Amino acid sequence: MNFFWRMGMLLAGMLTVVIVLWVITGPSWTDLSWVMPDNTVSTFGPTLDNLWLIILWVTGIIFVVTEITLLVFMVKYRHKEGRKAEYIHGSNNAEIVWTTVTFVIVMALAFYSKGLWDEIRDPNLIPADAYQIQMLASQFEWNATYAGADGLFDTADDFISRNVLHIPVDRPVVVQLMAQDVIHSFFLPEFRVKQDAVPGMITPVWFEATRIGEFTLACAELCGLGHYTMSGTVIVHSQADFQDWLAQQQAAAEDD
Amino acid sequence: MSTTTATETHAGTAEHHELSFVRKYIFSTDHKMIAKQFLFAGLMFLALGGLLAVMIRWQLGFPGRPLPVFIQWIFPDTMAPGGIILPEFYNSLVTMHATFMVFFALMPLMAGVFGNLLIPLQIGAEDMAFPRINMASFWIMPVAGFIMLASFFVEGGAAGAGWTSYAPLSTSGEWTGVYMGQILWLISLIVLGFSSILGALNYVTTVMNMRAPGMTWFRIPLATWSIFVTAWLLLLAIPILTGGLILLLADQTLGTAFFRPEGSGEPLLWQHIFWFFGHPEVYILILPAMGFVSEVIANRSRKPIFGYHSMVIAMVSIGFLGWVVWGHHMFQSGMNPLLGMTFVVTTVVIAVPSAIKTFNWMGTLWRGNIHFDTPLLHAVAFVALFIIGGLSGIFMASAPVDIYIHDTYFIVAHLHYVLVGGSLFGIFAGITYWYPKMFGRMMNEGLGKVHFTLSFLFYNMAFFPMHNLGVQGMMRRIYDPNQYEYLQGLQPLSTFISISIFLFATTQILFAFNFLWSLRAGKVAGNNPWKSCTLLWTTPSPPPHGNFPEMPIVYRGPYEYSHPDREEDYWPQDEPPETSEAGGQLAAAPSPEPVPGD
Amino acid sequence: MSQGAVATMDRKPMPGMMVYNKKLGMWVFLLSEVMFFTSLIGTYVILRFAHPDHWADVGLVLNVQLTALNTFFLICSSVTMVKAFAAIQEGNQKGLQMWLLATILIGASFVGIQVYEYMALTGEGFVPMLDSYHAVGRGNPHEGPSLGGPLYGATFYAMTGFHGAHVSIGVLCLIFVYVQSLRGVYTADNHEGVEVIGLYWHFVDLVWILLFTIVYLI
Amino acid sequence: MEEQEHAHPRYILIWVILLVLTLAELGYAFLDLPKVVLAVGLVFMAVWKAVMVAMYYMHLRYEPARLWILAISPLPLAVILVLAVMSEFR
Ligand code: HEA
Ligand code: HEA
Ligand code: CUA
Ligand SMILES: [Cu+2]
Repeated sequence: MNFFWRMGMLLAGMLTVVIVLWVITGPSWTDLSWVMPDNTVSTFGPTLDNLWLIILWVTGIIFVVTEITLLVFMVKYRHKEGRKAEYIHGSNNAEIVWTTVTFVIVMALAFYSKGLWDEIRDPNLIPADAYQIQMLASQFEWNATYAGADGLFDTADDFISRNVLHIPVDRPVVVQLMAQDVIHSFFLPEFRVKQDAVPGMITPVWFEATRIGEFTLACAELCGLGHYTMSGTVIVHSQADFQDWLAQQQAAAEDD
Repeated sequence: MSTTTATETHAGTAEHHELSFVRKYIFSTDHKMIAKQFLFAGLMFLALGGLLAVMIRWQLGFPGRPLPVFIQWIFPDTMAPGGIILPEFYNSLVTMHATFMVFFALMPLMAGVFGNLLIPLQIGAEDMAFPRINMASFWIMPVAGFIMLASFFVEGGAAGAGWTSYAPLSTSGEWTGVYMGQILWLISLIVLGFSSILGALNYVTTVMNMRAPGMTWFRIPLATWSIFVTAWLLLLAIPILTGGLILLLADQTLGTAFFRPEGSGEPLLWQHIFWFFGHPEVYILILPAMGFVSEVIANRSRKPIFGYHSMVIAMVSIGFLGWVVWGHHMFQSGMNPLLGMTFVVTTVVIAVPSAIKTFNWMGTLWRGNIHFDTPLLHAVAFVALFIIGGLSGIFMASAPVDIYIHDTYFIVAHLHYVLVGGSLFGIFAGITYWYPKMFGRMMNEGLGKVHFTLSFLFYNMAFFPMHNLGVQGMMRRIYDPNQYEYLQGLQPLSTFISISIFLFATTQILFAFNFLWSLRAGKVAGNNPWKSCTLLWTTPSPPPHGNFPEMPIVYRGPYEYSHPDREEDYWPQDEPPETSEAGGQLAAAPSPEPVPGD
Repeated sequence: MSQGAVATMDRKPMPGMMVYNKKLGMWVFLLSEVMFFTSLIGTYVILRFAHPDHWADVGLVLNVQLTALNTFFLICSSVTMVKAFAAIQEGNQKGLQMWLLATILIGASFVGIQVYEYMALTGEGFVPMLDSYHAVGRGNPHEGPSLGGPLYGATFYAMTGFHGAHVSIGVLCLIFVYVQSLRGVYTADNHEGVEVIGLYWHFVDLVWILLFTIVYLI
Repeated sequence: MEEQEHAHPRYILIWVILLVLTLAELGYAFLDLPKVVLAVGLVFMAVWKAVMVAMYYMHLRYEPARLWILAISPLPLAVILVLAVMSEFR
């Protein structure tokens, strides 16, 4: 067996290992939850994962085709005594084809991305009726400020919830991100939300929860020693529960 | 071949001026010696960066467990009491790993080694344009490296704000607990900048001004082309970083507020400056490898490179486009969201020249006569892995998808696919391919193949699953992911990755052994073991001082392999064309006269 | 084409950039300097654009008259520099020495005046530090005009300081060239050194022309 | 020789122009005009002076075209960087 066959078998073996690993780590190929955390928590989740999946398909096909071609070439054109390589300097047509095809594919991806990007990030598209929360990140905790009954910040009935973000379900929420010391990043994996909180800036980030429950709040930007501990919880309430919770906190806030 | 004999006579004459040991091996101005110096220094730093990586992987694979065996006694209590890596030490490890790898291992190994070795030899010059500046360019590097190393031993330990050193985290020890270490990090990189600039200006001048007669722009071998483009990137990107580092240093030491919000400074400005340098930097780290790979693939498949002109154009356009995409590192940084789409478009457009390169390499293999030597295996692995790394780049280039995968292990996977799978395998291809020219001996082929095969296998086992960690939402630069409940299930995968890395690292011992052993015991190489066409291989191995006995004349492109009218399957660039009886096509061989525009 | 033709082929390198190596090298180096100053000037432009309130009105804090004089000096030193080069192109070594000396003296006075300016400014509380910035302004005629903020000081010193460092290095190099010229190294056909250092010197002058305008006048 | 022909542009004349422009700048800077008008005018004059220095004192005018193309090559990058980052602070 010559060397290159052994190589090929190694490669094939490796591919099998990877595929087997992937298959046994997850229940099915259509349900993404085995690759990614559950995405049905926010309105962005499914759309974002969908785009991810589209790119996975596009790049996946390119990946399989190119790697297999490479392997086939390696096998087919391996050195044989007495054979001479063909004297070819290139082909304009081929170049034109793959340049345009690549260009078209990536441009399509870019413009397809634009829609979702605008939806999530365009400052003019943040829903006007969204519920406002201020979030001050500091080493190493998350301080969410709620406006209280008057709906205004910086008034006496504001109150703070530390490391737990309470939000209502089915209602857009805008979190105004601020940072006290260094840059942190507001990361809600299940919501597919991530936005840096930069000291000296106020960065709005909006999303809408679609499911009641408890989820993770993480810090995704290196912010010092305790970066890895800077976690919190997001609690999504039903709208009624949320109002109750607000009222309760306000009362507590007014008591002190 | 007359050239060969002529060269050998010259080798004799080179012995005339005996240089003292110091002038020959230490303060040498000979580009080939400087290349070797860069090679040894670069490999040392590579090993160091690799060791740091292994420690990172120990912590991630076995969080909170003491380092195994005697290693746990090495570290003082400020780093790893009882062998258990502290969070602050972990941050330093990550920062210094990336810093050493990027600035002290890969940059010297690519531009430093091969820029110096290849440029004069491939274009037919006797040395660099400024040999003494060249020497300075090398000697600044270990000085900077020493400063960087020293930072491990100062109070507070080495810098720990990531290799990106985002302000304001990096502006004050108050936030990280690292005071002196961060300052030394800044100083070291400022110093290192001079090394790169001096090297780059030498490469640029040499390529522009010192080509042998007939060496038109489009007869320059692709490796030299790639380093030429890289040199331009270095030349224009490094000063931007230096400026930024100086301002950051002022914020640290003088108490200015360029990037500190307390004084209305702008943290995002640092990010813009860093990435305006940083993105060209990553192409600095891959373009030379692309050059080596082009060289190796064409030679080992005994075929002209497919689409030489478009290869050159692709490299130049990667060089240009690299300047206008930096914002893709900042999609989630709070940057003006309206800039987002601009950067998405510019970023994905880079896939086009990259596609040209990839498909042209495949086109070169197509209908070739592929010899499976170690350099070729590394080169093809480069192509295979660069495709993976490049394609994962497309995910992040889509700004909305990047929202989720930014700052996760998906990024770590991407960057190691392009930097290890791409650049490092490219360097392996380069070293194994040009080793005979540098040292006059071949590396051991069998050992080389074993090293390649195991590396390739363990490499993929280690880094491919990182994509999975990333899409599961595991953040990067996390000391202990188990702090997060939703990441706890990923620990087995992390451990698997770590074990694969240990295997990968162990495999590199084979390479080190092969490298060192072959210096003395390798098969004697002869002038042209790979039967290559470029001028480099017309010289003896290793080439004497002054390289060529007389200035060579170039008659054709660098990849004239398997010409149908010739018996030999290669046609050296400097072999005079035969008389017109050899066939009409030959007589019309490109004229060696300098063409206008050169 | 016959073998004979090949054998007699001229073994001269490609014409390349059609300038000699040192000159090309210096130009290439200057390009990297352009990027270096881009990072400093860019920082200034961006910070000023973002925080206009950190800047004082023209002439209130910085001493424009003094610096105008200094600008005049630097421009003069460029003339003496080209004069030096013109002299040696004609083989006039005495002229070269005289003009070089003039350039060195003017360059050194530029640095001297800048040091004086720095001392005066820091004395008036115009410093780069965030915590101690308290510019008092000169003569301060108006009631409560803005005297700027720490970004003003910081960017000022960053840009002018690094320019000053370039001038100082230039003066040192010129002294070296001057000593060489005293030893008669340069002649009508060997004056690469003079031209190359001249390029550097004019570049530094050019940067100052831009800096003077954007730092002091805008 | 080619070079000799152009060896001496009118150095003194250029010097006078530079001085006049500097004086003009000084006068203009203290005019009571809107900030933008001032800035544009001043930058214009400064660039004019810079170009004069590059063209005559640095002899760019007499150099081969390929050298001056090289010389201006980094300028677009500088402009891109500054403009893009400025858009950050609309
Ligand atoms: C050698 C280094 C190198 C190279 C070559 C690249 C190449 C690319 N990189 Fe990468 N990148 C890094 C090193 C590199 N990168 C590093 C170190 C980081 C992290 C820095 C940090 O934060 O610490 C990073 C981070 C990074 C980010 C930021 C992610 C984040 O932090 O959120 C992005 C986003 O767009 C990105 C994109 C790309 C793209 C689009 C390419 C493209 O150039 C790739 C183009 C190639 C291909 C696409 C494959 C070949 C083409 C085909 C087979 C044709 C067909 C293809 C299609 C039709 C799509 N990279
Ligand atoms: C430039 C290139 C480069 C290279 C080559 C590597 C190589 C490796 N990297 Fe690194 N890495 C980065 C650049 C690089 N990395 C960057 C930029 C980051 C981001 C940092 C940040 O977040 O700030 C990063 C981050 C990073 C992380 C993420 C840390 C975190 O976010 O918490 C991890 C974790 O696994 C890791 C692991 C590894 C491993 C296991 C290797 C292995 O491949 C290493 C294997 C190599 C060896 C074991 C050495 C072999 C030695 C020789 C071949 C020498 C032979 C010697 C002689 C002949 C004398 N790296
Ligand atoms: Cu806060 Cu990481
Ligand atoms: Cu990038």
